[in-house]
Amino acid sequence: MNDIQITPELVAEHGLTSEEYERIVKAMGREPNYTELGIYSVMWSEHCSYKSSRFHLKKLPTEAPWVIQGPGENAGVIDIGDGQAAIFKMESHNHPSYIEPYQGAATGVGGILRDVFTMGARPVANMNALRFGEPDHPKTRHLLAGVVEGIGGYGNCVGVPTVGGETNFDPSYNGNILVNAMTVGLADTDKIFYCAAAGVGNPVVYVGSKTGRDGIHGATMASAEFTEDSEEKRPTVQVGDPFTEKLLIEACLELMATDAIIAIQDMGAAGLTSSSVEMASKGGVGFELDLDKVPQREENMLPYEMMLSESQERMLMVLKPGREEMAQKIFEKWELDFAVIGHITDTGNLTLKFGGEVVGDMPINSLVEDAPEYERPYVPTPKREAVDVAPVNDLNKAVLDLVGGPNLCSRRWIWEQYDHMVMGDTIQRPGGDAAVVRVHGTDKALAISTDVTPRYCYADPVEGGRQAVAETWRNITAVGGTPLAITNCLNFGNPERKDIMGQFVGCLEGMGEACRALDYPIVSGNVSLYNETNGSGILPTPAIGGVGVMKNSDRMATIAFKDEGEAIVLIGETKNELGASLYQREILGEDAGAPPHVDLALERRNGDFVRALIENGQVTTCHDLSDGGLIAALADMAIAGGIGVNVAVDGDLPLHAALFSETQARYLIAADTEVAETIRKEAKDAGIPVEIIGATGGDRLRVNNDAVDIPMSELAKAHTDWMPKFMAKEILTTG
Amino acid sequence: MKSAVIVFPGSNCDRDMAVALEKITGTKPLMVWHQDYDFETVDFIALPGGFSYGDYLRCGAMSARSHVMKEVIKRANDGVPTLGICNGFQILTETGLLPGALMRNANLHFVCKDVAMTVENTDTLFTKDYAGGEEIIIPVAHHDGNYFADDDTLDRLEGEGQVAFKYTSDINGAQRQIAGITNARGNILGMMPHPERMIEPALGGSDGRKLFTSLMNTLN
Amino acid sequence: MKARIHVTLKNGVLDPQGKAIEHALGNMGFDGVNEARQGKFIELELAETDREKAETAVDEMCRKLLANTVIENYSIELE
Amino acid sequence: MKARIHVTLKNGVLDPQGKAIEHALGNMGFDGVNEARQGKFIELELAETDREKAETAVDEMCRKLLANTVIENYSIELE
Ligand SMILES: Nc1ncnc2c1ncn2[C@@H]1O[C@H](COP(=O)(O)OP(=O)(O)O)[C@@H](O)[C@H]1O
Ligand SMILES: [Mg+2]
Repeated sequence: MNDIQITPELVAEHGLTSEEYERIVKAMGREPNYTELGIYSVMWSEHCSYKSSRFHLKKLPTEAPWVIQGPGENAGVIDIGDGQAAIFKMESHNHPSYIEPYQGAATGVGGILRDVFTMGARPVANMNALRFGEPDHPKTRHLLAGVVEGIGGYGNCVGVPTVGGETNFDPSYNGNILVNAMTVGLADTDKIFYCAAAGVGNPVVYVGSKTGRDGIHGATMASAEFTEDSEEKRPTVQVGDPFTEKLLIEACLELMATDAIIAIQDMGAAGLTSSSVEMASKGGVGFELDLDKVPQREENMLPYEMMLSESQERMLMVLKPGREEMAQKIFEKWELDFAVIGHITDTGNLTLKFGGEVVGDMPINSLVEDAPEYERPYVPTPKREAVDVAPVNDLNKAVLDLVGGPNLCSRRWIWEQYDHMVMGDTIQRPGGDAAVVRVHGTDKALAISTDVTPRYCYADPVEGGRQAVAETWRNITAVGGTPLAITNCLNFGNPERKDIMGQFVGCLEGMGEACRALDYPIVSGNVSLYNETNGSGILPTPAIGGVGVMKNSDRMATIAFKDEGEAIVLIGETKNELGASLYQREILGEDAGAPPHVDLALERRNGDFVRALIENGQVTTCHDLSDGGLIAALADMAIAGGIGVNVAVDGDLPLHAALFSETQARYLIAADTEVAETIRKEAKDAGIPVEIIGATGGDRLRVNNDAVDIPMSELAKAHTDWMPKFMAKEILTTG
Repeated sequence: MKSAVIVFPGSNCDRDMAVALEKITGTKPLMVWHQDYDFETVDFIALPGGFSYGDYLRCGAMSARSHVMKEVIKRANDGVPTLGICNGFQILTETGLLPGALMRNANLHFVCKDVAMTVENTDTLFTKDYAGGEEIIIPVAHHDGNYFADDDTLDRLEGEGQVAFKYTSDINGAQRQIAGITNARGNILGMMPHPERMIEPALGGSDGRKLFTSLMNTLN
Repeated sequence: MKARIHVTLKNGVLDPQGKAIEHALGNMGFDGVNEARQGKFIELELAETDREKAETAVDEMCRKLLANTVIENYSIELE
Repeated sequence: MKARIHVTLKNGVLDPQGKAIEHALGNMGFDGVNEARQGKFIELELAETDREKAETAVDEMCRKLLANTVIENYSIELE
């Protein structure tokens, strides 16, 4: 196979430009052979090299006293006190999920779990941020059903609770759905594992599943010599095996409790190639691999195939010499493959042997550091002016349409298919502002939320970037958590288009500002570009996953009204900010004007105030305001508690603005009337806008007498029914 | 009360079960790996939930044929109280210790939520502390909880008081809304809902506790 | 030798997957599907070369593992 | 008319179920099972009496619903 002639066509099929190919020849000092070309092509792909995004990612804030490991490892690590660390990351599996929703989403979950337990953490929570095309699009139901089933199929089986996420619909995702999965794990701060290999001569060990021809680089499919049974194109879709993943988690954690491991890395995208190159590169060493030793699922596998296979549920480790046998016993106990496939060298090269011959020999440095980096040209997104957004006659209908529509309706249909309670520490289940998961055996808990509002990012990338970060911060705050750090998954269209690149740069600028202002650094992340079909890209979607900690998990707030006759307190000032709002889009069918402005200082001041109220036990009912504004938040709280509410809003704003404006940095609190009065005074003293707007009770949602007046039963029904009704028309397959 | 929790490859509620047993009985259970089949004498055996062997082929099929189950079957037949939750229930039916089978949920979806069920028989060592007909809330989390047995078997189960719990509404298509059954002797209980997930207010309620206290009060 | 095994639900056992297929086909506009049943199809690659011995062994595998005879029937073909 | 449909994983696609069956049979002491693959077996009871029309219809059902052609093959027999 290595005698295949490298032609310009073959280079192009590997997704490399001719300039990039010249770069390879220069770095190697010769022409690469076929295997080497394959390896360069995946290492220099957008996915592995971040060639379009690296330059801008460098500008993001990644440090804080509690950050143990920022971007650059498999996942970010933060200190949560008492010698414990939270380890987390978010990743996309967009394209595979569009091709094959069940397996695409399932393997996405598998991949992100591995990123986290590779570092020594036991995964304790999964999240999923999903975007689908418009509900009416013929593929939407099928994709949604498959993705949800796949996420559940994998996460439920490995026994990690899926505790939250977000789900949006927008036509821009018709041909490019987004499936972003996040995992959070826990480890001891002195038991964290990294990927830097060390120690010339030390064994390189392969564990997990066998290698097959799964998911080998789409480009290579075109090469006719490639498959023996050429009647059938090899599927590029990988099938996940969550049972093996569960065994792999347990086996790795068992081995990690010993001192045998020097370095460990999961085999993710570009499998054996990227894992070995990254380990060697971080450690400044060379690797020699004997490919005959790689456990293989299929016959006659070639070096090219083994190096590029994306078979799932595999890991690579460097062990201390002499520990192989002990490690092998552990993996045998868990009925997993274990093979010493090579050793560390001092050559600085990745050397591949097969059938006794050297079939590849590449300088590790050139694979990583010589990878191209592009400062792609961009044009900033033009600023939008503020616009007047019209009122509607029938407010009741507008409220019902929003709360009972695709974007605000209950996601119960989704999260009831996820085991969100396994592990026995989920103390705030899906449906609230943030999921809360206890740190096992302690009083502490982690609060987790994923958010982004792509509408805003499209209207104004900088504001949208700020807002995405701020919303996770606010959601964590609203349950009583102290936000500590974020991960992200940056989903955009084609970076070679200047306007798309402008969105990317703008969003990152806003994100960076928000992280700095909120002391809320980025510790890990993932970039997914080229989410585009026939020249039309997705809305810019920088999904943010935030993690916070709660010292005392007994002091936690939820959104549900707890009692009749409680006062409702609105924290934060409401402005006329209906541009790019959900109201504007869903009710008026328009998208215009500037999105709400994010004032980060206000955000912080209001949030810190609210969190203190929860931490000191004054408040157990709280909800932040976001999509749909005040009225949507009130509806959520009333529905969750099964208690009606009656409020009065006055002031200078037109009523529709007061109800639907999406002004940021606002919260609703319900509390006993005396407590509410105290809170009002405290807020006033602190200079925080505050207003007692009404009280809980009754069985209707009412505003200003009967300006809005909807029976709770009708509201709850609209909210609950939309998704099951919508999905009932899905043609269920057979599982 | 000395308990054993059997751990199969792919079990994932083993820790939850151990935590519940320790919290309620005060004694840490023995965790028995499926290959350690000559484990010490215990008063009680729990088969936890999860996806043993990935639920591949049929849920519980492979675990039911494992070495450790030969020992469990022997002890259960000797009268040792044995509880199978969710995947544990599936394993018990696959071994034949309990009649019937658990099929794919009627709507084909995995379901994880709190469900209401009634305690049908309080005259078992697992249910003594509940009141007759008591309605309790316990979560389910399963893909294959659709209990099936032929009509004769169902009549017999109902007639002999072997139905321990019934859902108050249709959750998964189970015949006669059966959520849990015992063997004729009454020392083996299999149920789909997870009482170990409902043992403290922070988790959403405590209705699962009485199952464990019933056992403990009987055994001590 | 190759063994092809069909595992099907017994008559009278409700088949949720089969029902779902029936339903889905109806919704998709395929009329005239009176009934659908879903079973399993298992292929084994056996080292055994003696037909009779293979048959006995596979039958035992079916009884002991591959089929749940409370609800399922099985049939074996050898090739 | 009856249609018997076999849905099997394409060559090279990982078959976790098959792998687990192989493993379990080994553990139970059944030696000499070199490989196990698991697929689906679907039986349809059709109102159609014309063979050709039935064949066309079932083929469409397979492509559109019964098989996931990204990872699965199917074959149809009519009786
Ligand atoms: N795909 C999903 N998986 C699990 N939970 C989800 C998913 N989508 C939404 N949710 C849950 O539904 C609730 C509402 O989501 P969302 O409207 O995004 O909340 P917020 O506006 O507070 O960020 C949250 O608790 C969220 O975790
Ligand atoms: Mg919120």
